[in-house]
Amino acid sequence: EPGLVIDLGGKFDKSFNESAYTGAQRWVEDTGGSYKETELASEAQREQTMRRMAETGANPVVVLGFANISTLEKIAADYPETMFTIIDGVVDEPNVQSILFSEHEGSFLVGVLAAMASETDTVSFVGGMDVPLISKFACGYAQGVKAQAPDANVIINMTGTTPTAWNDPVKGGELTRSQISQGSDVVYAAAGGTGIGVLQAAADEGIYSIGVDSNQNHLHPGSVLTSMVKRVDNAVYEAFESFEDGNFETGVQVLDLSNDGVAYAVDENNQDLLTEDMIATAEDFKAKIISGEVEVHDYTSDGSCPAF
Amino acid sequence: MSIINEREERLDPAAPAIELRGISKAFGPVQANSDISMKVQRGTIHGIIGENGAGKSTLMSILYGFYKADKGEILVGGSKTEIPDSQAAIRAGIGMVFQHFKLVENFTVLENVVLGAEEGAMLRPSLAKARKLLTDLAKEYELNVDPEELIENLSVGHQQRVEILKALYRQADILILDEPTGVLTPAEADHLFRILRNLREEGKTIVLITHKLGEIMDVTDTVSVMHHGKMTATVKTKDTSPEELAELMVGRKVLLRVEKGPAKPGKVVLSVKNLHLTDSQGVQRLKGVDLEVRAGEILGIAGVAGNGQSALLEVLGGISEAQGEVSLHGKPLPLSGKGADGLSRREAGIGHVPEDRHRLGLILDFKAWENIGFGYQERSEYNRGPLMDNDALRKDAEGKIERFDVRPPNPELEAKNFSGGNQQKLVLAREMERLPDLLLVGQPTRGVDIGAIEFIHQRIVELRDAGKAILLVSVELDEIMSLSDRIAVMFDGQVMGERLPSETNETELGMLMAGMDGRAA
Amino acid sequence: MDRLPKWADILLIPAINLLLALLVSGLVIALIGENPFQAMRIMINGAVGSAYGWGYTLYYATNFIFTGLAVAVAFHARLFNIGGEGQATLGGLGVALVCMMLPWPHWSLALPAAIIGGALFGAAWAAIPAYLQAKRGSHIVITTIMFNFIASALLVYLLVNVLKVPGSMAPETPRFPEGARLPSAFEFAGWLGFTRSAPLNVAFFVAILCCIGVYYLIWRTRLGYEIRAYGWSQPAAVYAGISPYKIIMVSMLISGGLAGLMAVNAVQGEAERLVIDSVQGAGFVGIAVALMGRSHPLGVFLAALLFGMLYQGGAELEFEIPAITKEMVVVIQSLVILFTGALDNMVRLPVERMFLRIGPGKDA
Amino acid sequence: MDFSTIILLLDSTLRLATPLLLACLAGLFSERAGVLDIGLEGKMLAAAFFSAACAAVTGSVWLGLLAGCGASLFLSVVHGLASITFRGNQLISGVAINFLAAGLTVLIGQNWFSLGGRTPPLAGNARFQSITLPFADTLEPLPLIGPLYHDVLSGHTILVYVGLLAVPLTWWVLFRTRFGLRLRAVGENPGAVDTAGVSVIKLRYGAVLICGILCGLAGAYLATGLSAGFVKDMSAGRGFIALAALIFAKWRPWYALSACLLFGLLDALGNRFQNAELLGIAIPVQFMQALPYILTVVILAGFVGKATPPRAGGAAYVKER
Ligand SMILES: Nc1ncnc2c1ncn2[C@@H]1O[C@H](COP(=O)(O)OP(=O)(O)OP(=O)(O)O)[C@@H](O)[C@H]1O
Ligand SMILES: Nc1ncnc2c1ncn2[C@@H]1O[C@H](COP(=O)(O)OP(=O)(O)OP(=O)(O)O)[C@@H](O)[C@H]1O
Ligand SMILES: [Mg+2]
Ligand SMILES: [Mg+2]
Repeated sequence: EPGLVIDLGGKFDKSFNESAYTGAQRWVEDTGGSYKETELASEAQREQTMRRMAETGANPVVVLGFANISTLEKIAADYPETMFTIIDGVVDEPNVQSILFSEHEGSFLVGVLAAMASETDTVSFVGGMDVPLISKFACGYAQGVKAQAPDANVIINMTGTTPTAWNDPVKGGELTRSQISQGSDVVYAAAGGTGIGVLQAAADEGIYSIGVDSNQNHLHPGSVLTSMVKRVDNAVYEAFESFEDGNFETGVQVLDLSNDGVAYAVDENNQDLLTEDMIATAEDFKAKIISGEVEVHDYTSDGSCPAF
Repeated sequence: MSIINEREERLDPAAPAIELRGISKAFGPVQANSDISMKVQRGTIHGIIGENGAGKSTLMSILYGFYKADKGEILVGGSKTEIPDSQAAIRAGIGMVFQHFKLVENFTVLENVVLGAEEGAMLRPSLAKARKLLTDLAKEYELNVDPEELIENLSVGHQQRVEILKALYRQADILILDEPTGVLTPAEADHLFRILRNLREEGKTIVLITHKLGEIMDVTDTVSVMHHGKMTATVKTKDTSPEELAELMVGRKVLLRVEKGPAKPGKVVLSVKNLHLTDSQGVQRLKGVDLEVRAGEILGIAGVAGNGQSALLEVLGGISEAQGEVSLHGKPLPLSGKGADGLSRREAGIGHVPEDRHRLGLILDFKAWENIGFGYQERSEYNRGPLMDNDALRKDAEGKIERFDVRPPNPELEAKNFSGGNQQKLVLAREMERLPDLLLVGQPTRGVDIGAIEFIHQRIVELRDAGKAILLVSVELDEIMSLSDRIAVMFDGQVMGERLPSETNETELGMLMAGMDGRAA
Repeated sequence: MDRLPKWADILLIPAINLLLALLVSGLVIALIGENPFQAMRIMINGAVGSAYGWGYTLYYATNFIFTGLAVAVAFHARLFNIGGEGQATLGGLGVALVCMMLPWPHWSLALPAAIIGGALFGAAWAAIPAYLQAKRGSHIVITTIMFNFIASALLVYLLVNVLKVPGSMAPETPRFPEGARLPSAFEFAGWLGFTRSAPLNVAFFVAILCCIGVYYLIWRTRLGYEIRAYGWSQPAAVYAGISPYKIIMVSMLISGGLAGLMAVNAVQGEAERLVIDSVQGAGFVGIAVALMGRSHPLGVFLAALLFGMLYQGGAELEFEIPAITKEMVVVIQSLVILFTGALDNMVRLPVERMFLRIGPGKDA
Repeated sequence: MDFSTIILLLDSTLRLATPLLLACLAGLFSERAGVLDIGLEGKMLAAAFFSAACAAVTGSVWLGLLAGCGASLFLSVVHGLASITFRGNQLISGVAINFLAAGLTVLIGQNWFSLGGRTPPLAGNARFQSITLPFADTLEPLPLIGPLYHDVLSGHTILVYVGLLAVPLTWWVLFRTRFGLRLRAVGENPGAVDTAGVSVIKLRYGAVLICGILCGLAGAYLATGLSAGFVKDMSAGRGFIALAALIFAKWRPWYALSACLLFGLLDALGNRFQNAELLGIAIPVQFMQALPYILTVVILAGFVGKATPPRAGGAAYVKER
């Protein structure tokens, strides 16, 4: 029976965790199987929760988020029989599968779309907690904007530096309004629960927003330009399924544009917002990135960004 | 006045203003009042005396609806009246002036007077109306106070007038005063009694609680004596004497005068020159005090509370910092910074019985034995390395408790469980038994009943006779006159003059205390 | 207070309070649609039903002993230290620096050094509010709350910009070197059935030593005498020559130091690295622990054990019953604080009356 | 900084100051009556949750407001029981209430909506809509006044104006009515009030209940005005900042307005100039985030000496003669 440890923020964060949860649910629907699920109570209870999951005999155990790296490094060896999957991080143990996403590439594409949708040539970004991963989103986004509109202005704000920054929609809304006052007319939120405030403010003020992780297009149809979806659901589904099939592979796997691990979402809620021209341009860039013709810089590789 | 008319109709003019029947009240195991009956006739001043804890305040608080009696009934003007709360007492025409005034310090006189007796939901009309009434009352009873002044700027005497005005504004016919003269100057006390007599002329009824037999003899028409929660006697004042009252109160003969031989002053122990103190609010509390105390004498400092005596004791006791020169046995004492604290003063040989035993002298939640080391906690006899030697403290406490007749003689009891007089004895034992070269004593008998007063006075005189210097601060002129070998009078942060007890009288001291040169008058 | 026998004051009343708190908690669980009795069974079983449970229960209890003692010491001086959270956070920084600074050959050397580091940093964080209270009269409740916020911002800054492993995403330090890691219960008491996973470690014994130390400090030393005197009456303390400045500073420094020591358990003992929010509310739990324990070390120990059980049991509960989230523990905790701390008289007065009726005039 | 930036900053200031202001006035009533309340935070949070939850279910923001005030009032009554009736420690009661609200809101939220403690997002009538003040458009072209009126003052939700009006109202109640006189007296010397024949208990409960209503408004504004729904811990320390503002304001209504505007401005500045530089050195974001807290400490250290709190604050009233 596989196990899923939902990270801080909860499984209904409309974002990262929810996506993982959806993947697990889809697996249940498709296979009729069942899985164990638990939610992390606090930062410091990671280890306890993870061990608890391993000790119930769940296999494989999927943990979500980079914050679990060091804990998993510590405990993986204690449960050699248990397979672990970590998303958004690399743990170099024989029984761990590490899954990375190329968020910078996906962000690049929504950046291109943002630049095309913007009439003021000013777009913005609201991040959650100020960590390198979020800078990776911001950096890819900024590169995409600049690639399409080299003179465009990209305003980048982080909500905060503590985990509460994932959960402060009021602040997110204020940051958005502040960005709007500086001319922004497209805002990209990579901020967990805070993003809800960002999208709300964008909808209230009549500008475009871009969602993240899950497809958030439905939250404010007509205002959410698109969402940079990160197929965590696929990763979870894949981990569960491959283990049942005996195909579980440890080691690092990267989910990127080429395998649809990241993408911009198009659905009935936003198809009127994205023009054919926009989609064509985005698809063009996507092909170039996959082929290597356009290289998107990864902020986390060296801690800097050419587009900032 | 509608309330008045309504009240008049109910009243039987011949009936006593107040009649209590079989009032009992217990606080847990303490029977504060048991089966008390009492009558107070209309238009009289009725005194109540009794030892500390006899139950006087409790009885009056029941009358004012502050406490609810366990048993018994109250008749006001001949008709039975339920008094569940103060509002009811006020409606029944009863007003009360508490020992600790119930005034809002940062409100004006006017606001304090109308508080709780406003005319309507808006403030302005009430205040306007009260202002007018206040002027009338002031004229009628010599109760002059500026209605717009803040309470905190008023002297105690004036604050007391505000309390009386409050009661009158509420149309009280019966006025209860609990130990009203404790903090007044003789002049203020005289004024108060004049007011009380005026009120009596107007047909008002007054109940007066006091420990001072002189006042009883002076103003009351009848007097009741309480003992251990019971009413033991009620007599006409003109038919009794202070001695008889004292005996009724305590249950034995009491010396009302201090027995002491002449002083044999020795070398100067304490010398104070040009002492200045400005407190944290920027008020100058001492403005150049000079005085000397010699070995084997008691220097009494008279003065109205708040004229710098407390500040003087606090500076000498190391509680407040000041400027000037103070020396003990010729050696200068630091007045600020290092060495200007209570511990160093005790090291230097100064004992200090503070004015306010509750606030300063004791930790009420410490046991008696812990309090015995209080202020001496660094003495080697109480210490073993970094640890306190609790056994030594206990042993010391037992001895002191026995010699000072602290009751109950139980060192394990927390200080708050001793009565006021016994708490005072604990402090005195601690500060006096070390035979300090200089003893600072503030208000040694405030609120203490006459039995304990006698004991405390004897001890102070004994210490003097052992050749120690004693600086006594008291607002009781009687006490100053009878204990001191020399008297200094303080007014407005300065020493107004020094007198020998044999060569002065209360009138002269009273003038000095009011800032006037007694001799000129 | 004198109307009650001591055992009633120390045991009976807290027990009734606790019962009321649990009763209301049970009500909340029932309202959520779960079975409170089953929940209670899971909690108790999870907390003390196995060596695994004990390993966590005692680990949490160790945290709470430190923070509880911290609140208790300050409380004897009538200082309400709500800053345990921030002080423990900084203590974590101190412990982490000590552990990473030197190549420790053996834990027995690293432990004393970490104790000093944690205590010093915790004390330093308490020093500023203490100073402001002593010299400027700034309300220590507010300043310590503010310092909790500031501490977390400071720690995040350091973790993100200074202490983080380069290239790593998570704002946390690298794991401490082998020589700085403390023996866990598995190592020193494996024969009791503790497994490798038990976070309980030798810091537990440090906590017990601290209990004894605080007892001596408060009731046996001169400093403790002075702290208590100051706590009961500040003017009287001045009269006795006790410097308020000294007492405020010293008691807050000790308090902060004790809070900082929590990091020895949580950071050095358990996580073996410094993460964001290593304190996870233990600073606040300390308030409840000190209140329930009547600021007495033995009481603090027992209350900490209780809260340790609550935490561990709560974690199990959350695991077993998905509908119950981690916030349930917060609710129970708040109810315990409410009933033992604020609504104490609701139970005390009737109990006092009852005792008066059975044995009148016992202590009077 | 150009004019339009300033206008936008002020606009943001007003929005961010409103919850602080309402909470601060709430604290003012309570503390003026002698009941300390560090549970403002928890009451706001509870009100935020219940207003959002009720608005989400009924679709009416007004019912939501009612529910929010109800929740806040409930906690006020708990605080009143603890600190007035049972004479418990007021600080401890406040701490407990903060925890209780933090836990219960998420627990109940999860139970009702299964959204991880969040409420569903609010839209349409389930949120407070912004109001355009009369003549806003007419006056807009005027220099200075126009933008100030049109962009700063106009265009907020009703609760912002309620907050602003609450300031003079509070002043009037406190200093011009019988109730205010008694309320201030009970915070200074409850003994005086009691002996004057007025019930201390009732007065204090009255103050605590008013505090509850105002906290309810503050919380409802957070969830249904400033944002569109509840998320856990959304009060984010505002209750504590409001307390600091109260001390800064020396317990006076008009000063409270200025103090809250100041804190609101700080917050707005922090949002607007997140990556600030001073003398060429980049100021860490963390510093900007912590600035309100640091400033609170500085203000407390610098000013509280001059501010005397109500004298009977923090102590339960026990009759003594
Ligand atoms: N609130 C109370 N709780 C418990 N006991 C009380 C309370 N008030 C008074 N007592 C006790 O009741 C008894 C009578 O007290 P009361 O104050 O009436 O005496 P008193 O005659 O006014 O004394 P004093 O002359 O010192 O003012 C005392 O033993 C006192 O300790
Ligand atoms: N709150 C109380 N609870 C229980 N017993 C009390 C209480 N207050 C006083 N007592 C008891 O009542 C007795 C008398 O105390 P009381 O307060 O009347 O002293 P007092 O002489 O009036 O003090 P003071 O001189 O300071 O006014 C003491 O023996 C004390 O143990
Ligand atoms: Mg009395
Ligand atoms: Mg008395």
